Amino acid sequence: MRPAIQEYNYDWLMGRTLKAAAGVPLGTKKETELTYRYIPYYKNVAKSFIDAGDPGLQTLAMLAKYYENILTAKAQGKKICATTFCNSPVILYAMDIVPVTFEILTAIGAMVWKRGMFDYMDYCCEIGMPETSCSSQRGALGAVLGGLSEKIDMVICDTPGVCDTNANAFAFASEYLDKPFFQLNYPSSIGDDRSQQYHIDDYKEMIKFAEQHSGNKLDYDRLAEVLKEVDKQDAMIADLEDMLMLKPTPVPPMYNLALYAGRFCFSGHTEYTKLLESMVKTAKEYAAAGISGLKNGEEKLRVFMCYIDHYTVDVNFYNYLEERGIAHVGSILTRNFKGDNKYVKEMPGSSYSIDTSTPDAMLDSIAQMNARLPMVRSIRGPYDKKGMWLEESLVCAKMYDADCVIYNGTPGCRNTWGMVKPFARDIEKHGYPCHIMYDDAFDDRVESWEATKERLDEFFKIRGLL
Amino acid sequence: MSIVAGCDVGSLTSKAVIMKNGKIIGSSIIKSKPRPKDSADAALEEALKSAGVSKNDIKYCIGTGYGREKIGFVNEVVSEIKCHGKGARWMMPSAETVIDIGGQDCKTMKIDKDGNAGRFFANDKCASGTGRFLEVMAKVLGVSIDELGKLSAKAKDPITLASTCTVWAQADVIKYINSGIPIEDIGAGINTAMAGRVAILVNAVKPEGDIFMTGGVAKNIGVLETLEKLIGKRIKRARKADPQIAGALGAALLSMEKLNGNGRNKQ
Amino acid sequence: MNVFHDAATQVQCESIAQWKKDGKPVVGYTCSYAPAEIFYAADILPYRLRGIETDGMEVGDTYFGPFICSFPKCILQLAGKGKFSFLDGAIITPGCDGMRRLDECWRKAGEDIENIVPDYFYYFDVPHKSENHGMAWYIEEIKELIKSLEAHFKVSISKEKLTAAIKEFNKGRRLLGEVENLRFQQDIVVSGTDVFAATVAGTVMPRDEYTKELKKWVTALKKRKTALNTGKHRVMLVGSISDEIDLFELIEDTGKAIIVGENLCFGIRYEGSEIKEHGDPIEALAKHYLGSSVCPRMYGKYKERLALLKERIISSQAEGVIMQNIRFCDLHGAENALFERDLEAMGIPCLRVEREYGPHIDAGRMKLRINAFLERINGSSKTAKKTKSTEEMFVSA
Amino acid sequence: MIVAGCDIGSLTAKAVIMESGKILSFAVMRAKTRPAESANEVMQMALDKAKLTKNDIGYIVGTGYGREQIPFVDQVESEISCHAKGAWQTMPSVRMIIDIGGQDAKATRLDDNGNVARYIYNDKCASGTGRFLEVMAEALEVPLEELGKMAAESKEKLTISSQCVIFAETEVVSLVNEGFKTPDILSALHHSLAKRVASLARSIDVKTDVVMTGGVAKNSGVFNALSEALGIELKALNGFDPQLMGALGAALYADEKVREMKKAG
Ligand SMILES: Nc1ncnc2c1ncn2[C@@H]1O[C@H](COP(=O)(O)OP(=O)(O)O)[C@@H](O)[C@H]1O
Ligand SMILES: Nc1ncnc2c1ncn2[C@@H]1O[C@H](COP(=O)(O)OP(=O)(O)O)[C@@H](O)[C@H]1O
Ligand code: SF4
Ligand code: SF4
Ligand code: SF4
Repeated sequence: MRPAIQEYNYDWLMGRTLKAAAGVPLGTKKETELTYRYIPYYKNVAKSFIDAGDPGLQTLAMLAKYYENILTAKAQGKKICATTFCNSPVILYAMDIVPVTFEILTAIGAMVWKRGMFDYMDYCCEIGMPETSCSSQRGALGAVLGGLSEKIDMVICDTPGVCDTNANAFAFASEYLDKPFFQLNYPSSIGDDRSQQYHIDDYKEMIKFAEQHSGNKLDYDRLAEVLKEVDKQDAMIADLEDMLMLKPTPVPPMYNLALYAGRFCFSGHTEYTKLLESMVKTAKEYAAAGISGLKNGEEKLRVFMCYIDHYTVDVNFYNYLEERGIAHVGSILTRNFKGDNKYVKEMPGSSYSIDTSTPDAMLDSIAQMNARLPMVRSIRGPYDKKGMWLEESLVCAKMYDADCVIYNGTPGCRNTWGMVKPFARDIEKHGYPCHIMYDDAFDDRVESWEATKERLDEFFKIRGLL
Repeated sequence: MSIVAGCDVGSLTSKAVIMKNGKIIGSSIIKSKPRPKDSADAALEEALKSAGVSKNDIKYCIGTGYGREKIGFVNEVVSEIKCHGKGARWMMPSAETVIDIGGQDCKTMKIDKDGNAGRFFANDKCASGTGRFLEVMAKVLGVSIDELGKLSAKAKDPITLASTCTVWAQADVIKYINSGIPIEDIGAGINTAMAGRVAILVNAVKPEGDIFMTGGVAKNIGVLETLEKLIGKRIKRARKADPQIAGALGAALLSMEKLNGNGRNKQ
Repeated sequence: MNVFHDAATQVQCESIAQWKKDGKPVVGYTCSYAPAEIFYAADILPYRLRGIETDGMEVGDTYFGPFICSFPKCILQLAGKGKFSFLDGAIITPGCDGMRRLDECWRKAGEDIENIVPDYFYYFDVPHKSENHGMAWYIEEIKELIKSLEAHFKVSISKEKLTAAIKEFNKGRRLLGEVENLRFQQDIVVSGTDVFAATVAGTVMPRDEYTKELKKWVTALKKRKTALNTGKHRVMLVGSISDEIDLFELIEDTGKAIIVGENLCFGIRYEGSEIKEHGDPIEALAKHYLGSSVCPRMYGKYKERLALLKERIISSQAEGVIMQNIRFCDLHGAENALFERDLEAMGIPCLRVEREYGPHIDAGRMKLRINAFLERINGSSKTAKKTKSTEEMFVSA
Repeated sequence: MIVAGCDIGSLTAKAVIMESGKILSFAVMRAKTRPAESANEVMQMALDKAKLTKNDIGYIVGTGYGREQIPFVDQVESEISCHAKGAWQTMPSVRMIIDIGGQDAKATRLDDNGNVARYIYNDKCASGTGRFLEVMAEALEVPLEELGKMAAESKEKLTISSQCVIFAETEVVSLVNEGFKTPDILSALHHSLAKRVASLARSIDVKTDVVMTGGVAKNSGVFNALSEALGIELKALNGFDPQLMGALGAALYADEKVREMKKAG
């Protein structure tokens, strides 16, 4: 890592930048200009959020708060737990543990830093992680391994059985930093009694682990509170997802990002509830007026992202969608599998419900919920089996009336690159043009944004979509 | 009076060094020919000419480099890693970490006080991060390999290059040329991409003490300076000899040790 | 030895052909988590799937994406080329992500190319943890597998037959253990290549024949006097999956090294320990196959694996460890880095290399690194030998 | 009306001039570093051959790598579309086009109306390209045009294991050293390239008839090896230079546009 970079605490840097950006809209014009000067590289991203109105502002504030929590954890005597984005932070909040989610932090960093997360990603390779491993962990993890972040106290990873390279990164981190490690493991089936039971057993073990290493007991009253909040949030997510079905959809592309960023960072927190309320309100207003959520008001095309979105510097991808008049009708990451969601009904056995009546019911609920977080749910088994990737993508594409399906991932994603070709072929067979992006969602050294954009344009043109 | 030689047949260039009483009396760098044997013969011949001695005067000769198994005239062959370590230590007696970037791979190693290689890393599999990468790029840019290195200093806003693959990076470079980006900025981006890959390898051996660079790419000032920035340490500049001949020099030094009997015995 | 070399270097060796001629079924499987004893108990030949003999990747690349380890791709390539037509069944386990995608890719290839998917095609789910519910899951999976085999091949797999199978396999394990002991001696009478060939052969040959041949071989070995390791360094080979005799040869052909141990899938690590012969055979199998935590897919067990490796290094007096990983194998790549960190700290020279699998390996580049590494050991052992033996190094570390 | 298509590739620049569906002239040249320069020059060559001046041309469509930099075009189209259009026009039975140019390889599938149904580029690790062959031709000191003919004389089967262009070159050099014959090495190279491209085509479903376009289609060694790898007899393009396909398609786009404009008045 460049020595210049080693001089700064990464969490602190990011925390400051995000905080400054969150403060921008509160200031006068002059103050705003000044703040922008203070965060030159984050300016464009911040602007894009600010342009998105109140929900954008709330997202900025939420991200700032997330860092604030990390930065003040130790002072408040709280333990920090490194975890994956597809492990719901709800349980950690209920135990007063502060989560640090590498993937989310890498995505934020990739959008905010001028040089992207290159230095941190490369640092992981310098100390021995293969350069072929998924970049989504390698980013923020680099700062942690390099000792440039708040010290983590334990590692909980919930991708064994879902994604090797992810689980491997967490296992490596725990070994390298000599911190306790717990894995939530998923068998490749979902929905049957046997796997349900496995999830619960495993989840209970995890709670034991977290109790042991945080010194805190799980407070069931608190858990009930948080879960009730989640229940509320899920209902609003379902509302937003329903509105994605409208034509034109009143949901701006950026909301998708805010939606899952919030879910992975602040599930069960009131900050997220407020953000959702704000998004639902605006979207409903648009819907009532029958207008598109796109800035220029004209929806020319609807794309469904069958995997992840494209991050990297300056939220280029979202701005691109806006410029081209392309509506983002969701990605796998936004999916919420609570039982009352419309599209879930098309996929029996895939849903969960929230029951806060007894401690056991709560544990059941949360274990089932966790087993249905985006990547965990759809990528874990053979892609063409019931309830898995293909079925889910097709149901979504149909329900949201997508014109095409786009795959974006990272070269590190053994998991999806293993069979994305047959997957794309199957999607095409169902009548959806499918584009495979060859870039890295978090690292634009793999393919420059210009090249990515050109390939996207070409796809839309050749396939007669735009 | 003992004259020894070292011959390094690389993928792109072949080098020979003739030494007498611990001094370099002749050396050569030629472009490699399809057959390593021919390359070796030609390199040696030129070195002999510059030293003004004949082949019969050579008492011992060690071969190294990619084509080492095919050299006709050597007494023994040794790996490049060992030779570069030796050669580097001679050129820069304080060197403890050596970076060798040649035409088809990039190696970093720690050396002890005798120039013996300890831990080392070599990039495998992929040509990006090798001298060849730079050559391909120089060709696309239409500049010479010497000029490419100098572009970094002139750049104002270096591009970021998709650094994963030589072939794909080439496509990106063409795109940048097409869109009218100044050649300096592209060149600097190329050097930076290269340095970035090398930096990972360098940091992987945890560089200590003085760092020295050998191989042809050591002459690329752009890569060298960017690399210094990335690893945050100065890389010593060669004064005693051309860093590209370090491998051949190391081979010659080992020949000398062999002849003087103070080298370790071969198994 | 020839019978082992034949078995280890051909996709379908003579003994398999003979087995087929007798009208008996062969079932292929991936990874070290499929209990081969079950098949033996049903008189089915368990065949560990391999990727040798590929001479292209056009089928593999059609279905797998570009960022995948070449081992599963080579298996698919062979399947696509009809080289596995002798299989009556195949079992895919989620060893790693590349391997588990072999399930989908193979089936999809079967939609395009006729007769390449065996009639019996089974996905065998293996958890990533061996504690309580993990073990319970795995035991149930074994039971399911048994039921499914019984139904498809119209056989019955009783506990007695399973116990008999365990006993038969244990014979081989014991014999291989004896071979290991020979490699721990100061003078080594058997090359690493030969031992590895014998080990790989065990994953594809009919077991009775294998035990018989192994016994003959071990008896002969014990009579050997000539040390093969004079003037050579003792090295170990660890890391990504390997069934490549060539790779062993490449290292030993330098004339400067003898391989005294490995820690590879296909290798001795799975054969090393015996399985309990009494009690419930399914539980015994499960404990052995899932419980020994031998590869990095079992997350969080690094320390156990390191301990195992150290023990091997000490008993085989290895002077250096060659750690390889196939490109895109993150599991072994990352673990090798940790091994290297911990072993180098104790003064054990390590070489970490990334490579392609088998037929796609670049021998020249590999050789270069190995030669340089051996030169390094040569340098360090000169100084190290005077001070400490391997064992002392560990004790002091 | 006279129209033209101009295809500025990564290695070569091509131009085709047409009048009411008939080719008047064409030109191919090595591309310069600056695409604009190549475009001007190759266009001039084609104009000279047809004894025309730029003012005679009513509409020009550009394509290829440098398409955005061609100063004089009225419209640009992607290479995929142009190769598809050209091939469809030349041979209506075509359902799949495999275009191997200097920089990349692409497979395109057409539906029964000649529209692009799917396409795919070569994977991230780029070895199935014309550039690969050029590097090899240079290393072996064989002119490009001779590659196919020479490979046909191959007697012994060799394999090239390196997938990387750069490393394959070294491998080739060592094969030469080991005394292997040039035709055998070439044949191995062609097969290695063909196999990579075949997997590309297969992953989007191969449909017959399959044609090959782009400069590498002129290399009979690759042409045959690809037929073999796909297990399908590739169709030859009735004597039409496959390297010109992109420019032809572009010219056809121009022709179509002009007719549309006429209709619209
Ligand atoms: N004068 C120079 N300035 C900058 N770079 C150079 C110069 N000469 C050679 N190089 C670089 O050195 C590389 C060749 O290095 P070399 O050590 O000779 O390789 P090898 O030993 O593999 O043949 C070339 O690929 C080129 O990138
Ligand atoms: N006469 C020929 N015989 C064989 N191959 C050729 C011939 N001419 C060109 N090629 C091949 O075609 C490639 C150039 O293809 P082309 O379609 O012109 O590329 P691009 O459109 O990218 O510039 C060269 O790299 C070379 O391999
Ligand atoms: S993107 Fe793929 S590789 Fe990365 S964490 Fe997700 S599933 Fe794993
Ligand atoms: S990525 Fe490019 S440079 Fe690297 S091996 Fe592949 S073709 Fe070669
Ligand atoms: S070597 Fe690694 S990636 Fe390849 S099959 Fe084995 S575990 Fe999987």
